[in-house]
Amino acid sequence: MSLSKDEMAARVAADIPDGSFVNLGIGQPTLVADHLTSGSGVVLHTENGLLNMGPAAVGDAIDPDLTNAGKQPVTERPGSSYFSSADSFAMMRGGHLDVCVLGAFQVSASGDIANWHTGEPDAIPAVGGAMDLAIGAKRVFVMMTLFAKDGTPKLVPSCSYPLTGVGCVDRVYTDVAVFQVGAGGVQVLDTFGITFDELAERLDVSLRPA
Amino acid sequence: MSLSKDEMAARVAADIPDGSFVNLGIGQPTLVADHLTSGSGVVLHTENGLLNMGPAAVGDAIDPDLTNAGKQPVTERPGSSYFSSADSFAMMRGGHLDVCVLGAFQVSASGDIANWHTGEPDAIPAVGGAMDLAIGAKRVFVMMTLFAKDGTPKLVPSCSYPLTGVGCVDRVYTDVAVFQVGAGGVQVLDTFGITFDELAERLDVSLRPA
Amino acid sequence: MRICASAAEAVAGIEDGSTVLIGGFGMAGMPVALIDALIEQGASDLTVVSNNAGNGDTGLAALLAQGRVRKMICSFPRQHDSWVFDGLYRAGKIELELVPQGNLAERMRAAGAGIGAFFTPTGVGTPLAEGKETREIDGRTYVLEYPIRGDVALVGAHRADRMGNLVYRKTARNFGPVMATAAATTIAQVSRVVETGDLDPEAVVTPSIYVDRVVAV
Amino acid sequence: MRICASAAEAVAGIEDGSTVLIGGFGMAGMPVALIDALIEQGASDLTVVSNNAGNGDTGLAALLAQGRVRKMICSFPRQHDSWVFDGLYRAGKIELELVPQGNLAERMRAAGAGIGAFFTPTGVGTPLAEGKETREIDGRTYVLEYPIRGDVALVGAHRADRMGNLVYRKTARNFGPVMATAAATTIAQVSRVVETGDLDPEAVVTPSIYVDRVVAV
Repeated sequence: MSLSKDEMAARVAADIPDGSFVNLGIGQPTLVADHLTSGSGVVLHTENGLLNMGPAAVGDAIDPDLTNAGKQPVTERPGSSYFSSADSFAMMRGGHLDVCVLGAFQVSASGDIANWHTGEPDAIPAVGGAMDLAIGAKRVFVMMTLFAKDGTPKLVPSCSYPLTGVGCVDRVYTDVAVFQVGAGGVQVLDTFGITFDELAERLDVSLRPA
Repeated sequence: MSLSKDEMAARVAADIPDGSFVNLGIGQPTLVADHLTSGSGVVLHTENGLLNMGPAAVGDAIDPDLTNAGKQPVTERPGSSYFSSADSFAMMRGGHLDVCVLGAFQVSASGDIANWHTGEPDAIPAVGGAMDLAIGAKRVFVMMTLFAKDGTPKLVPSCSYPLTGVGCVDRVYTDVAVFQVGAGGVQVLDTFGITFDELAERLDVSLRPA
Repeated sequence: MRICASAAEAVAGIEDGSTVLIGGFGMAGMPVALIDALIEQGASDLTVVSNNAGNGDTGLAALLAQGRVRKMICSFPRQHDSWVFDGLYRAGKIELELVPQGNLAERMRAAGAGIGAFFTPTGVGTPLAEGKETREIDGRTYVLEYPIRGDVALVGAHRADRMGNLVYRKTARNFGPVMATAAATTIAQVSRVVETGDLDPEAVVTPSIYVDRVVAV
Repeated sequence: MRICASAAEAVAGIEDGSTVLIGGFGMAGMPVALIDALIEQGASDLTVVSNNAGNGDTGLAALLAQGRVRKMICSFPRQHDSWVFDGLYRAGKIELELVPQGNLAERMRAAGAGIGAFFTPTGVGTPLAEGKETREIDGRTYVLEYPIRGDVALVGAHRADRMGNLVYRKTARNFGPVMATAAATTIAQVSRVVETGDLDPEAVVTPSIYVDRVVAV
């Protein structure tokens, strides 16, 4: 059985080592937070300037001065710290985050990622912190469905969409499989309701078994 | 009559506009602080990380965690702020200080300054923040005697000592005269116990009267 | 440093053609009163540097709607409520320089810190680095980026003292501190001005040297 | 992050040949207990990066006196009480890389911030820029400087919480915050470890992400 979004998030969370400093990209990656146990010691970073972010704020806890990168109200945990955008991106760019989880339109076999622009001529381009996150964290995990709605694979030999970063993705977590990508090629680490051979047939990249 | 060190310091202080942000280099320039009136609103910066430094600390006010750039105990004034060395030198390099007052071995007609190294082969070289101060402040004032003990002038056509900064000095305050230096050449702004013609004779640089 | 009696007084003198840095991440830290005063003040042909390009019909979006901004430099103009910018952009009525958020912050940091240019790994190999100088250093490729200086910065802070020291509140801090260092004139709106000495010197985020005018709103 | 029971535990594992960043400006912010523990620990052939090159016969000077430092990178080795360094230097027994203080701080900032290199105006036209790449940008000349990375940073702070967030005290802050960002392993000595939540999140200077080991002395 392929995984639901929530199951994918749980699968990603299970691979985040205890005590890691982690940035969860906006959109689906945000779900990963729900699957990090309180005892894990994982510390969440939000690039708008907070380390040790807590869960979404509700009711009276909503404070317009305290949001995540998606501009949603959040909370702070004990032991948090606030800093400016310059300091926050220095932290990201400097390689201090252990893991960052991003959504993507496409990931290439060598770990390129495209997640900021569909390339459509009338689209308003917007990049935010995506390029900084893609190249900054020690390990970059991508979380996406493996196939677009029309069935075309999103794990590709080479991205056709405009790139966010080059050779920076380590792992790709999808609804039907988990892949290790990068200079060493693509390895299938796990499958859900699909066989290695079926994957190999539907993808245009060479696969190695785990 | 030529000026004493204290009178030189008073002359420098008189030329610092009210409300300026000022760094006083170690040594003689420190004396300038004694001649800034409390109503002047001048804010002193020390490059080891404090804005709005107060006078030297004495007695019980001495705190090993609160020193100036000369490592002497000082005090803080109300409205001060502490910051790291990286932030402090960003402030200096970014051109935010209005005035910096430095000592010097030599200043050239075009505003080069040499104040960190005599060039002697067995000297231990040490530069500290001198090069950052020389190029950072909006206006750089030098305070020095005009002649060395052996009578050689310290305002020179071109520095023979290793440089601290190029073309960065605006004014030179000495015991016998005040000079404007820089791309426009040397102008004598004030004399003390010496005539313009005597100055012109003893210095190897072209002088313009005020 | 001047404590201003009104936002109008605080933004007086901003000239046509200025580059204006505007703090805020979405609405957090957005100096809305100063932007409203700038709309009243009338300066036009502006280049605006801000992380986003306005929300709804107020604040920065209202400034854009009045056709007063020639060029936006930002990282994320596309938001669910950024229809004013979207319309101008699609109509070819506004220029956009899109900058990755960290490069945007670092380019202003360079302006404030006197750095002439810097090699950053962010954006390498992407369309946002096209045509820019690159260099391999210690086996990694970097792109050369230049400072972004403002004529004016409009910053939303929490408290100021009477010397102009600023503290911020939670994630509303965001771009305020770096913009305050990067502009010739920095104007801060705060919720309250306190007496000099009332802010902890260890906790001041923007030292007074960076602040030219303050208004409590 | 680990709270260590002793300075010896905190410095365990520092290897021969390491680059060690040591905070402090003169004695203010100097992590004396960690340096003493490093002397005991025995690592040698070190490159030490610190603003000064030791005072008197204790701390960094004692480390130098034991011949454990191959190279000093600093801005101001010459002090009235720096006889240990002076002797080693005159005897040709230690290498010195002299760096203007602001470039020293900025090069470590670059290491911590992922900047590959930067153009600085400091030192241009002086012997300390000789042989380095220069470039004119907007009419001003700059010299290209590269990051200084540490294997280890030894930092003297005021308080830590149990997550490793740090605050400093007055001008003892100096190089601690930037060094904490620039080393693979950052070790802080503090006067007291407080409970998580006891430091004001608005006033934390070094966020916990930069700190690996803490010891109260």
